[in-house]
Amino acid sequence: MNLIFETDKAGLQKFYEEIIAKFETYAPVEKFEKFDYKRVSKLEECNPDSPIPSTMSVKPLFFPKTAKVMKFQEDSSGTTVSETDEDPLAGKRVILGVKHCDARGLQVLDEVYKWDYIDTDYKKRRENTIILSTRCDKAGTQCFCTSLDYDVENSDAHDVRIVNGLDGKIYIQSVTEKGENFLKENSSQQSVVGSQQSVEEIKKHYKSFESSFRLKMNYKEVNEKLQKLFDSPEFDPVSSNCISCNTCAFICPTCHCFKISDEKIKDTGVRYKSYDSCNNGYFTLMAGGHNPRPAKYRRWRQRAMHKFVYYKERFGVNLCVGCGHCAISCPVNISIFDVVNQVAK
Amino acid sequence: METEVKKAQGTMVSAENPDITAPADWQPVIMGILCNWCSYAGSDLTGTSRIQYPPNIRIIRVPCSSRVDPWFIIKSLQTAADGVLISGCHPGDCHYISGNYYARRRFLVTKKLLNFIGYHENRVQFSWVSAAEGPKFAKVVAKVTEDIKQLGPLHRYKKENF
Amino acid sequence: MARVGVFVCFCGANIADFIDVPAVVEEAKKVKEVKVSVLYKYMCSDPGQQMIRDAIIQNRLTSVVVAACSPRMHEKTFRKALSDAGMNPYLLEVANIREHSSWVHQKDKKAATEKANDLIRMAIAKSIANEQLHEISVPVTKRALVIGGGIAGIQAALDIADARIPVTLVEKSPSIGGRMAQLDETFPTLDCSQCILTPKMVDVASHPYIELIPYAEVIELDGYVGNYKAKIKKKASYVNFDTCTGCGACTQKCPVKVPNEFNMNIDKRKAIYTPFPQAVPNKPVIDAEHCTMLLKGKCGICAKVCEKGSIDYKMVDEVIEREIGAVVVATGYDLWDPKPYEEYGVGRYKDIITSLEFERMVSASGPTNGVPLRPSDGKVPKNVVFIKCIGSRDEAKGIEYCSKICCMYTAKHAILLHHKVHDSHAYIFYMDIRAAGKGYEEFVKRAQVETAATYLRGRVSKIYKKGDKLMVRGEDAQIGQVVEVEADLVVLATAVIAPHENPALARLLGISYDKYGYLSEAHPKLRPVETAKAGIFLAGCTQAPKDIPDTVAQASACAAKVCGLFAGDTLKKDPMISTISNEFCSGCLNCVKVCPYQAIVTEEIPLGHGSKELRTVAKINEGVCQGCGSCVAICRSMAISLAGFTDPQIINEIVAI
Amino acid sequence: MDHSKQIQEIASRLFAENKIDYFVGYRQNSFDDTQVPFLITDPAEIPKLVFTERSVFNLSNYLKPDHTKRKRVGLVVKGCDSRALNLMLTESQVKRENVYIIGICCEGVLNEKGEKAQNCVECVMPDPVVYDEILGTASGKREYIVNADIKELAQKALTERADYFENIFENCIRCNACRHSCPLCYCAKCCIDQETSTLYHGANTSSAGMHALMTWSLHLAGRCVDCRNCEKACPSHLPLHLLHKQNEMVIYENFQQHLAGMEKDDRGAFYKYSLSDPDDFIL
Repeated sequence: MNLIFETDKAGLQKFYEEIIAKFETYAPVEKFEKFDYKRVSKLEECNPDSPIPSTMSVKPLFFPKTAKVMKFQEDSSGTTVSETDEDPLAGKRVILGVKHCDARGLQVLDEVYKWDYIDTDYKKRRENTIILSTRCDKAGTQCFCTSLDYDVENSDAHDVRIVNGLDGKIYIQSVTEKGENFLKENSSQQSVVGSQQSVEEIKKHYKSFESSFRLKMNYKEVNEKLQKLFDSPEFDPVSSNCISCNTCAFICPTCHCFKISDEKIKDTGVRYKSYDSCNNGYFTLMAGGHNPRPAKYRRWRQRAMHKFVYYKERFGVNLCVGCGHCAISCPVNISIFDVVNQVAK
Repeated sequence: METEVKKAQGTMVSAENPDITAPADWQPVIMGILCNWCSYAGSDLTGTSRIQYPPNIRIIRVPCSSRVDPWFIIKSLQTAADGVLISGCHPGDCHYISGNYYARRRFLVTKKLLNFIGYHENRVQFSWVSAAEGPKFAKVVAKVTEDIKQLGPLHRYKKENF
Repeated sequence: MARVGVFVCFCGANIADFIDVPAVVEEAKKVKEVKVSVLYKYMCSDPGQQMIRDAIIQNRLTSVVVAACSPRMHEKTFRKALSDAGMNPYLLEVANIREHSSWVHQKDKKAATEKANDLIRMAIAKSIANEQLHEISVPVTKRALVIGGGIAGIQAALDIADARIPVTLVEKSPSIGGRMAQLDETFPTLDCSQCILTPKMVDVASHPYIELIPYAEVIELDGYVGNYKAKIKKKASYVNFDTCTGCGACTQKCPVKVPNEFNMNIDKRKAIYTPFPQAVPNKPVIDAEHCTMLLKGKCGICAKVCEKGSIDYKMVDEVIEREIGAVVVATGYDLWDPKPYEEYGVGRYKDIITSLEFERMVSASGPTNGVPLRPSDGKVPKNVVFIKCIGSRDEAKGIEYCSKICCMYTAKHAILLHHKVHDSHAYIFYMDIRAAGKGYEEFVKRAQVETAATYLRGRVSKIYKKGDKLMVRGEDAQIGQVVEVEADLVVLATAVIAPHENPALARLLGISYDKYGYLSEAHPKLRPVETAKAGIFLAGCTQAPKDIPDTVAQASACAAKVCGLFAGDTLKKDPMISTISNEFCSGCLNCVKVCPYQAIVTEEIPLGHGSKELRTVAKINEGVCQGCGSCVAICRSMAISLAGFTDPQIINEIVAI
Repeated sequence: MDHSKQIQEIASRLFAENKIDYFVGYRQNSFDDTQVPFLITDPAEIPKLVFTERSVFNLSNYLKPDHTKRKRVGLVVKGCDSRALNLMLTESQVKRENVYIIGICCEGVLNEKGEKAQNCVECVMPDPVVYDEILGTASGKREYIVNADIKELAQKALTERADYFENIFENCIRCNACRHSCPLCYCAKCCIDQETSTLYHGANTSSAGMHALMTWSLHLAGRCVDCRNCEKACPSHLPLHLLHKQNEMVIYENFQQHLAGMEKDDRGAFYKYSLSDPDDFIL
């Protein structure tokens, strides 16, 4: 399972180019000074080493911001429902440059998607995708993935990992069986197969990465404290400058709420499934007019507790993966890290 | 260049999207939104006078041009329409005193904004047609239809083809 | 689930010849909601309507689409048919496939048919979003307010009151009578103005159904047709009208002399005065701007001589309220100031006067006892030059329109001059003679022949002084030569203009006015008496220049309109008006600003369910709203919807093709 | 432009005199030199208040009832912020007696790269138009400058412009951060989110994005004060100012040089008219 190749910059480029030529490939593409995962046909179009603070999550490739659920047609005999056109994300594909935290997000999402109702679209997209992950060299200002309940170093959320060793070499390592098979088939260009030394190098790289974190917390303690802090008054001040937009949820690699809506022209229509967010005031508004979460602090409590307590209770994994995307994108720089730490202080 | 070639070959090319073409006999759909008191009455007069005009326009009646929210235009352009014509009373003639003055401001800003984001300026047109101007209505429709025919089919932002 | 019936009309050959009607009927059947789709030769005929009625009942239709002629033609007819079948009439939609398709695409049957299909589809889609609407009934306060006590106001008030409807007549000056009271004789019959007007004025004062409020102004009007509330400011007169007998002792003794505006400032009146001897009410008022007692606290003679003790220097303005159902506006006209005619020496030469000044002089009760006199030396003039169109029809200096009455009164003045000064001669410079009216042309002839007035067609270019005479230089266009007339007196027929208070009054009443300040009628031809605001009517020169017969006719028309409005106990109103959802209204109140009828008011509602805190939202006044939809389009929170043209209805139409 | 000390003093005074329930200012971020909006109810927090050229947010946004609950608020505003506040006052969203305004004569704030922000370079009114107390030296109204990006885009071919904007609308994730960060988007429920409304697009296609952003910008046409809170909030970094500046330019050039929020009781260009408005674009 631990197939390791050693290569250099040029080799990695070649490796990528080969993949892009061979597979339906997605990679971070710069749009308006922000990187988003798009279909690429040339390596020049994208940057697999995109910096984490300005890279959007890979979530939309599995759970798109909007997706067709079904089509319908009306005529004198009534309404006929039909399947949508082919899912554009369901084909065999490779994603380059996925960050570790982002990939972990998918693993977390799997839990909710495979529980009870199985979302076949999601399942298909997951199964048909090979994830090539680039390990960050240095933590971003808002990163705290190492402080959570998963092992970033030995994460198996991605299939293949690429590490820029401190020795100047680049290591390509398979993590899963899928990854190993993939590497076997697509590594004709790679000359040197790595040794025990490479493993050490990768470890060293991780050590230096781990020491670059600004944010660190004691996950276990926070989790335990939060469980008892549902009524904490601290939720109010920490959320006081929140403007109740949906940015944090839409940008988050693990938020998975959605709404259903129909779009109709003439007598044909499509049913869509699109993002929704618990952070806007009317997410919980009921038909009778009652709203259990009218105030900002209640919505923030829900967000923080769901990320750090409820999901863990329900599925055994923490929903927050510590990527810091929400804090980076938040219009008023609220960080969920600060929120949970302040409440659990 | 490419556009010219395609035109020569007898196809209509979308002004906003050179990749989109239609056969030479393609007919646009134009959404007409008319105020009840002047332009709708004027269009009725065109009918009673049997003045002929191109059949591409589909007419919606509203009480006053000031009832026209810019998103009627946007929605029309997103759905079937290749162009929109909105018509109201001449300045000073508004049945509701001042409706068309407010409408005029919105129309100008909307038209310029639509042009700015990439709609040809002729896609959305406005006219003042009084209840007595049956012939003018026919002329306006003929002009707008011809203008929009020249622009070819509208493709951008159309709701997905189901 | 909507159940729509589609009824396609042949309209004889009008539709069937140019549209494939059976195909259209079949096409309509393809729409999911359509339960019945049929055709008939004449849908508007009785059997056609019966067909609709039967289908409604048999198919339990929830809305009806009639594809026929323009809704402006037969919408009412078909609504009635729906109503007769027990269905709400507003569930009808008309697809206009005649005026908008068969008649205008006669050369292309295929395209016309396709268009008809689309129009019907749109109507079906719209009808699905139609809601049941009910006529609005509004209670009526049966009292009319007449603003202005000139002949228009007097006539309107009398006619309304004669129908036993209470009237409140508000006049801004101390007496009613208006401009007509200032006139000597009236064209074309030369009856004495005072003689025909005074009895009417007295009638007003004594009429049991008329409440006369002189020396007062309307300062506020709230509400809507049938339910207005007017605030009237009674200016302080400093004389208690209830006790004053009108003996006139005070005016005689008052030491302060003031130019007399009723006599065009030719003579003087006192600081306590009645405007003219026949004034109604015949009670004096104190002119606070000139009374030394009020200004400096010195004098008090009037109070001393008043036996009844009616003088009250401490009186203040009083505001009273009246609930009324309709308003007649009859504020009359002003005269244009001819100052811009500098080349005539207006203002420099005393012997150039205006027509109304001349009118006052020739009036038997006027300042000169009926004899025209030169203001410069008090001599009786022999040669008098009348110049018409001073300000009228003059885009450069005055106004564009024709003042309508000057041709006639100038002819009258020529005749009157001849009556008063037998050896005089009148010269009249004119642009055109406009004498359209019963007996008018004959009257002008009379001036030309009987009085031998010299009519000179052309403009006067200059007036200059030569000795004590005025030399009037002008063109006689008929002979193409410059002529000069030596005049003792020059009379300028100055233009009629709208009262300068009109714009302010219009804003206060919520009606519109044109660029000259005249109040606007609802339709120049078919609704010349109504304004765009229901329940407010116009009489006389406040709408446009007109002579006495036209004014009286319009005033009576106003009275008829008011009586018609008050005929029932409630008013019925079209339900196609706006409504505002409290839930969505953000209270920005921009709609209040945009509404042309002031139909939007504010309301305080609880902040949330059961909350004591309040927030302000907008609310439609059903009685006033005319349903234009201006507010709907500017409402950013989409809190406003216009019945009959709601967003879902229009959007359904847009997405139906 | 550092007014931190003065603001702290004023805030303490206001709390001491019991004139306010909330004070809204800025606080330094712990990890870099950026700032965040800071709402305080406790005078003990006053020392954290700062104001420098990094104080970029438009704090008028916090006058929405969701944040300060219609209570009495002390508030720091720059020129553009005060124009937005002026409109909120005119549109009855805030009671004048409920807000104590500390107006700053702004010298321009910095963008993420540390340069003077574009809207500050093009600013027409750096001084507060409504205030109770004013800090700094007023420099007066400036000449209106047409936005450089607008000019550049207007030069481009229609198809190129269309591609550019389609890209924007496609990248919009409809998170509504723009709307929520705009002080003038205070509707109880935005028309775009009313499920019962016909404007509602649940789907998030480029077509729906276009519809939403166009409707939004037209609702702000003649009202937008160019504070660019929306653009700063956008997680996709979309150049949202283009839409607003385009409208602002058309309105300025055609409707008596109208600029939003400059005067008291001015409701914006769409709520008034002039008989001499351009008519030549109408057939």
